[in-house]
Amino acid sequence: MGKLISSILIANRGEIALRIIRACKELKIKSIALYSDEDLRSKHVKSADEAYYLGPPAPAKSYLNIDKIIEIAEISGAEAIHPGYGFLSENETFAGKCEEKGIIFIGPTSAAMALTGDKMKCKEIMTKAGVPTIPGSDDILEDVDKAVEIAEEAGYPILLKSAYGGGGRGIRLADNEKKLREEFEMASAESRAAFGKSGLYVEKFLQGIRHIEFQLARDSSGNGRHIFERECSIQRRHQKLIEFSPSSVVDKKTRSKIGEIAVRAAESVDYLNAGTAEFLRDEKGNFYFIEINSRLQVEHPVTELVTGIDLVKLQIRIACGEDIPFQQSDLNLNGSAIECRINAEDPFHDFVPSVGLIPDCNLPYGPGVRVDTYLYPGCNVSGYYDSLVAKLITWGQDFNEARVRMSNALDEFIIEGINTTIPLYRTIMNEKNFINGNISTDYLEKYGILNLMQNQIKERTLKTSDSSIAAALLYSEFLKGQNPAYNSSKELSLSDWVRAGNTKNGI
Amino acid sequence: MGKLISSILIANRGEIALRIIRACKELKIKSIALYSDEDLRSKHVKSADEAYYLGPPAPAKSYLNIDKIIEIAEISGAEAIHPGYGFLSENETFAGKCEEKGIIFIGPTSAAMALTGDKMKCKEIMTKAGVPTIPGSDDILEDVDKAVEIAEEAGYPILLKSAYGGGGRGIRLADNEKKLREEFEMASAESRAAFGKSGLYVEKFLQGIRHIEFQLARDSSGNGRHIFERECSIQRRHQKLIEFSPSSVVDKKTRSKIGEIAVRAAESVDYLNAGTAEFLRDEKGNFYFIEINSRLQVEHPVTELVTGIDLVKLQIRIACGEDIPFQQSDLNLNGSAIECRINAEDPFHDFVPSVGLIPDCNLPYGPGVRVDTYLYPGCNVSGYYDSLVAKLITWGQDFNEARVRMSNALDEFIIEGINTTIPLYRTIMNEKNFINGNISTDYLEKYGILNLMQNQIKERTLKTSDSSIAAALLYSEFLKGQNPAYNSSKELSLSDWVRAGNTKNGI
Amino acid sequence: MEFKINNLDNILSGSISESSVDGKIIATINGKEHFIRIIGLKNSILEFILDNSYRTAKIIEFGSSYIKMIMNGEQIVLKKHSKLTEILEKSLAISGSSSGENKLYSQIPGRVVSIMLKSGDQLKKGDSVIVLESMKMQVAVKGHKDGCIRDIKVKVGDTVSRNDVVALIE
Amino acid sequence: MEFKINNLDNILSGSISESSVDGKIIATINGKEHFIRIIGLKNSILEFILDNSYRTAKIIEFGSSYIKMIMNGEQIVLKKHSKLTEILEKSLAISGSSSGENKLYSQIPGRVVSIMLKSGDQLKKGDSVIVLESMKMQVAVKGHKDGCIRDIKVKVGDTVSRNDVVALIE
Repeated sequence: MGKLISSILIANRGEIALRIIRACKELKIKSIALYSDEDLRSKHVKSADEAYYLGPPAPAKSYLNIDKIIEIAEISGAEAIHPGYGFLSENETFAGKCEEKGIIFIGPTSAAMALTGDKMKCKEIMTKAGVPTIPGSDDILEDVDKAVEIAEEAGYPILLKSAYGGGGRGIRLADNEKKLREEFEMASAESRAAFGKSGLYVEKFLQGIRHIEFQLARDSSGNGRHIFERECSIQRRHQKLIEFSPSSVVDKKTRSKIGEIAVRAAESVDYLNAGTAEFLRDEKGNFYFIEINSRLQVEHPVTELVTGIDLVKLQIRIACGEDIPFQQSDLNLNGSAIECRINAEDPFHDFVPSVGLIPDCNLPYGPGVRVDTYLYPGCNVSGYYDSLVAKLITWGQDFNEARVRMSNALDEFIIEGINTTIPLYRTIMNEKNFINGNISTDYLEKYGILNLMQNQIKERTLKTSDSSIAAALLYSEFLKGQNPAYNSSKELSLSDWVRAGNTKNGI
Repeated sequence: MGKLISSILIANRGEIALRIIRACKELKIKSIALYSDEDLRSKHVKSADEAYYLGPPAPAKSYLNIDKIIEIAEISGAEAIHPGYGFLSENETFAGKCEEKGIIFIGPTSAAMALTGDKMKCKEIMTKAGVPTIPGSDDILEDVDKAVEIAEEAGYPILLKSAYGGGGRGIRLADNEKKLREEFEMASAESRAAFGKSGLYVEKFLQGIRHIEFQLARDSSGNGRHIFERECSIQRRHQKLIEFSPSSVVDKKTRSKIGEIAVRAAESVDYLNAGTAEFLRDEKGNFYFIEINSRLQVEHPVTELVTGIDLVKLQIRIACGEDIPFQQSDLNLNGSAIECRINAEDPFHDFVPSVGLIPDCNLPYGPGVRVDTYLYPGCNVSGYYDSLVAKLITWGQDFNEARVRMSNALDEFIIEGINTTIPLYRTIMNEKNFINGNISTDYLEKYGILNLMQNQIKERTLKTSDSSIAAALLYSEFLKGQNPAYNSSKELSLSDWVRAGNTKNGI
Repeated sequence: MEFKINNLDNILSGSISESSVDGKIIATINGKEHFIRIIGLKNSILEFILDNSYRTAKIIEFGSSYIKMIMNGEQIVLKKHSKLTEILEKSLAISGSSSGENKLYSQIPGRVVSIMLKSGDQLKKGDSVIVLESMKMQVAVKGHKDGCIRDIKVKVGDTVSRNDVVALIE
Repeated sequence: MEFKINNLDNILSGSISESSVDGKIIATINGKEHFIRIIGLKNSILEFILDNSYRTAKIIEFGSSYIKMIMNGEQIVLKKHSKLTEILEKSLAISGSSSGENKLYSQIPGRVVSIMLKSGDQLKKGDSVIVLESMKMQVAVKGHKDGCIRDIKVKVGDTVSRNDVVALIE
């Protein structure tokens, strides 16, 4: 291994900034953090070797402020920039600016990023490279006959989508030609009225979809590796909640086959560094490429735990021009790992964001437990940034051991002051369809998981009612003792024992 | 796998009680804890499903009180008892009492324990079973000629030891026959004067010794496995401080060979459950069996991290009559793991114990880091029990990655209120002989590690002197602002900004 | 004494039946005797052993007829129960839903990204009035009752805190 | 101002040279200018950024001429330095070692397991006077000066706390 660089500026915040700082410490590279006004007291500022002030809280004025970040990189003498995920991580202008200034961007080249960022172009390249994509039109359709032709080829039912919609708006399902023609006319008219143009395209409708992705790495010598899959089907409104590896529906043969396709996809855009090829898998077991995420993924720890590879250190080494230090055949899938994304959202109230001071928190630990988080007692969860406050990751010899450890670690994880998605995950970890691997991207709705969670909380409250009544009795007795009005009463007051207990225990 | 038991009483305290509680939770077995008056607020009481009061703080009246523990086991309906390490874990009377009462003892049978506990008898059995032991006399020597004869066979230099000595007292080294005869006469006379009998024996003197042990497991069907070695040579006065696996001097062939010897040793005493075969290794690479520790070892997490096996769950399964679920050939050594025993002792003052309230503590975490501990902010470290307050264990793809992670985790580990051995380990993790594997049981003295630690602290203090002076300046300015006498002064007081900063940050 | 817990239907009961000076207490809860040993009370955290099991409760708030605590990570509100309070609560609930509060509060802090209704518009309970952005998510503040918008108190780009009044509905 | 830190030989210096109302300070430490931004002070924990690096110090004790803090897990004692204090300290050190304190304190809490000397015995500095057991280890309390035992204040089986007087030495 050659000489590495001596300093990295981390253009991010929160748990991922801390994750990158840890990698820097292990490689004896100086870590340089950035902070907005909102983040002066954040943990990444405390952990980094250096920290520079960036600007006001709003992302546009701080963590998305390309000019300011480049300026700090030059002032601080940073040799490289790690963008983390989110913010500028997939911004080709930023990557390009780094290239221009001679600062190493720890990620793909701006050219590769431009290709992976343009979904239509990327799909075209993949099709040429023999990577399977979701059957459908390659471009916008002006003609209903063309739509019918494609539908015949891909098979019904088929999805009719508007290029100007988004987030599910304007998606229509047609299960035969007659229906498709009707819907096309309606949708076309609607679209013309709203946007002045039709802009429709069709795509095969996939049932019982699983979202499965492959971790990739490719170095500057052109060596490409896939580092196995992650199962990411537990989602809410297309946001991943839980990820694990290996997937129960990916056997050794499929892993090699789809993994090789993923590597081919990376090659076809001359990809550099770590990335992720995302696929959808239908009920029949067909895999369809959807896109390459050209950055370190939130869920990368799952892969780290089953392979032993430190992906952030690997990213840094590749960015410094080193070759990937392993062959595809060197990799072993060791055990099973699960990640839960702990979000500051209230699962009992439609997942509204929950922000504010964390008076206290208790991080779980023990065999097979890893936490990546920026939380500490007294810290602040800001409404300006992402709701992810912690990632809890567990490892086990098999899925079941990892799952039980996750369930126990969730019980141990206490975050005071805000609502989080922990109760939801406590329910899922013990839900029979999850246990048996009966999952798909509509898992939450299909099995009424939110209702199940509500009912379980009620049951738990009832089960602990003896304890809560006891606490109430003890505390009100204590208050009586504090209140002089009660002191004259002949009733024995508990406060004396509470106090006695405190004295004994050195409080 | 068959049906397991429904409850386990844990006849221990501290981190090992917590470790066993975790295993119980994973297996959905009710955990029953015990506590002395000193431990009412201890974490194992808080974490267990049930907790029973045992007695006054002194071990003899609490955690060593066999009758009381058996009584609680019967009252609570415990189906099994896990003794942890220390206390009653190697007490054959206790194991026997459990057998008598029909309570499953999670450990070897009392019969096997009696054999492993008697070192002379055990050595005899091992010699018969073809297990190499340290060459020397099998019994006490009355005759100097016999001593000379054995010395000729074992080779000089040879150690002359008194059976009535102990802890290094009365050990003499002889490097030729003449010296041996002289020393024998002197030692014999001395011993006769002090104890009324001679009681001398000889043993081969081993140079540059390493202490290497093999983890064992054996089930009730007689299946025996070794679960690789642990290198335990970093010691202070025969107390292990740091353990790791694999050992840099054990190659694959040696691992199989000595591992098989360890299994043979276990078979020769009809050993049951998890145990450890301890060996000494001399500079020439010879291994000599010393003893079997018939319990779960403090350093078992090292083995757990390189094999993925949960040894406590394995213990419980074996005790319930299950067979070991893996063949010897199924085991893979995955990466490298190191453990540091964090003791409440002051390494700057001859390791005197340090006890009391822990106002605050910060446990390290992150990729590859595991902590087994009973510490929490506000807990108490008692002088009544063992000084081990935490075990810090790190994993890496190789020794170096594990070592660097350990070094960083030690930097992160803050324990307020007491002195600990953390500064010593920070020095060792970056000391070149340790890095290069030049270690032996006299490592601390041989390389002047304590002096090195003292010097490094001085250097660090000097290096951070800018920061400490800055802190002093800021704090004294703050005090000035607090004192009305200074308020009239024209000097600007920093306290205003401190307060301004606090307000901004919502304090 | 009788209690109601959170939204559970059951009416539960508890009282202290015996107590000795060394911190050991016998309580009768839902008709069963329980043995309690107090460990301590510090920073509103009450610790005790109930029938050989450790329990802890963090007391958040208390009043003459209720106590709010966190137990096992869940919030528990315990109300003293009596026929009278039940009747009172019911009548309050009825009056609350009919006339109710005019002020519409934001349930979260965030930045106003769009305003859906203007002064004078009619709305039904549940209709979106304004949309806030917090943590990269868009969250609607919805009408808490049927009525007519009298005033919108915020404009696009404003930052609001939790429980700020964003509109008046008549 | 001049400082001495722990047992370092160097004499160090520091003073605040500039300060503005928004919490930014310039200090001159050992001849170099440093830029400081205060983050906060809470529960005796002082947090600040020194030349773009985060620093924290927990203040343990302070007096008119010294300050004791924990920084990076290590205890730092900073003394204001002047020629006068140096002379005073030296003379104190001399008188301290010659006449000194009569009381022998236990440096740790523990149980007395044996008493090595009795009233009237002569001892040299460093001789073991009693042996305590703590955490399964035996630790000797050793004479802090040459002299003669006037009184042993403990008996075998006693429990002593840290800094308890265990003997008087004259």
